[in-house]
Amino acid sequence: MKARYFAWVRERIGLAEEEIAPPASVKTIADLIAWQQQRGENYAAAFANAATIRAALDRQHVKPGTPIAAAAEVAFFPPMTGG
Amino acid sequence: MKARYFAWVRERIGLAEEEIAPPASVKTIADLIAWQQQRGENYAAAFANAATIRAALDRQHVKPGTPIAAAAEVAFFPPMTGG
Amino acid sequence: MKRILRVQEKAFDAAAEIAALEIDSATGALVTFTGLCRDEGGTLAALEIEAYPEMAEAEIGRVVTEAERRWPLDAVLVVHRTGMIGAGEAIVLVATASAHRDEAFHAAEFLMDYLKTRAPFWKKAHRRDGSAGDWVAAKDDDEAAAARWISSKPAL
Amino acid sequence: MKRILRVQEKAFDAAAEIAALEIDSATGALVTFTGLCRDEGGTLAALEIEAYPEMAEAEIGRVVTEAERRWPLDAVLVVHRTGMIGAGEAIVLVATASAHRDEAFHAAEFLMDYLKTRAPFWKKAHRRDGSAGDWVAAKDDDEAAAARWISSKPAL
Repeated sequence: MKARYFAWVRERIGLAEEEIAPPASVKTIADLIAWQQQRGENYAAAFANAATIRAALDRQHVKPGTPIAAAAEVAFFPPMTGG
Repeated sequence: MKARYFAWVRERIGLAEEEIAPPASVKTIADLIAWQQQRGENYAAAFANAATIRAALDRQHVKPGTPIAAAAEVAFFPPMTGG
Repeated sequence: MKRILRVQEKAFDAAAEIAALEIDSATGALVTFTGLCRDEGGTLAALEIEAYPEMAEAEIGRVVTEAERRWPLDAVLVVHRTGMIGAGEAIVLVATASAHRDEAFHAAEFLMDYLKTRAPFWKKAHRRDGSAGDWVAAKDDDEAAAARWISSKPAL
Repeated sequence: MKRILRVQEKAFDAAAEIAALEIDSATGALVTFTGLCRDEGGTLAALEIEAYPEMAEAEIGRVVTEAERRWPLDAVLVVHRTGMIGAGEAIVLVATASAHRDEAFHAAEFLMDYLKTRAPFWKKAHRRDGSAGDWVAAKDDDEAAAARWISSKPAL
């Protein structure tokens, strides 16, 4: 699946997007955040505080418990500050 | 003192303004409304329902119990409907 | 605090009025309210607005002073028309500028609620069928809307 | 219900945007909100706004649909900028048109509260002294402001 990163999540990882292939044991957004945390120092820094990370699946907001299922795109970002 | 009338109070009386000289016994706005009620059919119609009459003394809103004192101008009108 | 308060017969250009407020870069939020003459399903041709002119600007000023006392405002504008106002035309324009949106929104709502119940204006309806229009009745809703500001902080 | 929803880099002309809504004479109340880039006492040069562009317009659309479900609206406009926005410039414009003022005010406040917490935009501060800017932190106030709409009617 495609992963996209925004704001300081993007800056800490050093990538705006990438293809990711998490193992089958990664079933929810929370699982995916935990998996990201162990992919290297930059990912560990970006996902250090899971409570400050928001996620979207196929461009809709989702909660940590949401199953990833067959989503084509996942996005991670800080709480929004538009408006 | 000068009396001014607006909206349907003006229409029912048939005057926009006039000089009035109420007796010394007329001390408050409520007294003045009661005095106006007996000045003729047109005044009786305009002031029939005192609860729907609003008043201003020298261009500031006042309540029925407010003393007229030395005010130069009194105004009577329905509840406002601007905005 | 910049304030522009005006009662006038002629139509106004909302964009030009707001530009005249010269909002500076301390302002983060600008709220405007435009009250328009509805045609009431095609039955209303115009509203005729009578004013107590010598009192109207003074009373608007008192309402604005009370808004400034309650919220930190950078600028306030109130323009209210009188005379014949055709369906679809603007009757009143209120603008409030503040650092933050809550203050600007609350001040604009407060101004409208208080103008409706305190500013000396009266509307007479002119129907499209030419029949004699009636004076618009004050709404209990408007009294209630104005009263809700009293519980939070002292009123005028 | 007319709706104009747009995300764009270039500055907008609020008056032209609102004219494009083509408010008709069923509308009695038009509320606009303009969010501006404050200079924070002269320390801030610009805000840089990053978006998740493919999601932003869709999410704004969902927020507007929810507003339309809650209030009878004649027209809604949301224009949100991205990229570098200098101090004093407008960031976002929201307009709501309805028969009555309460609906227009509530819908505009709701839209702003929800856009702040749900629309995928992030602000980075660029200081006037040239030092590296920080990402603007989300405010608990904004979360609380959005949450207050949940008690009254079901949320998104």
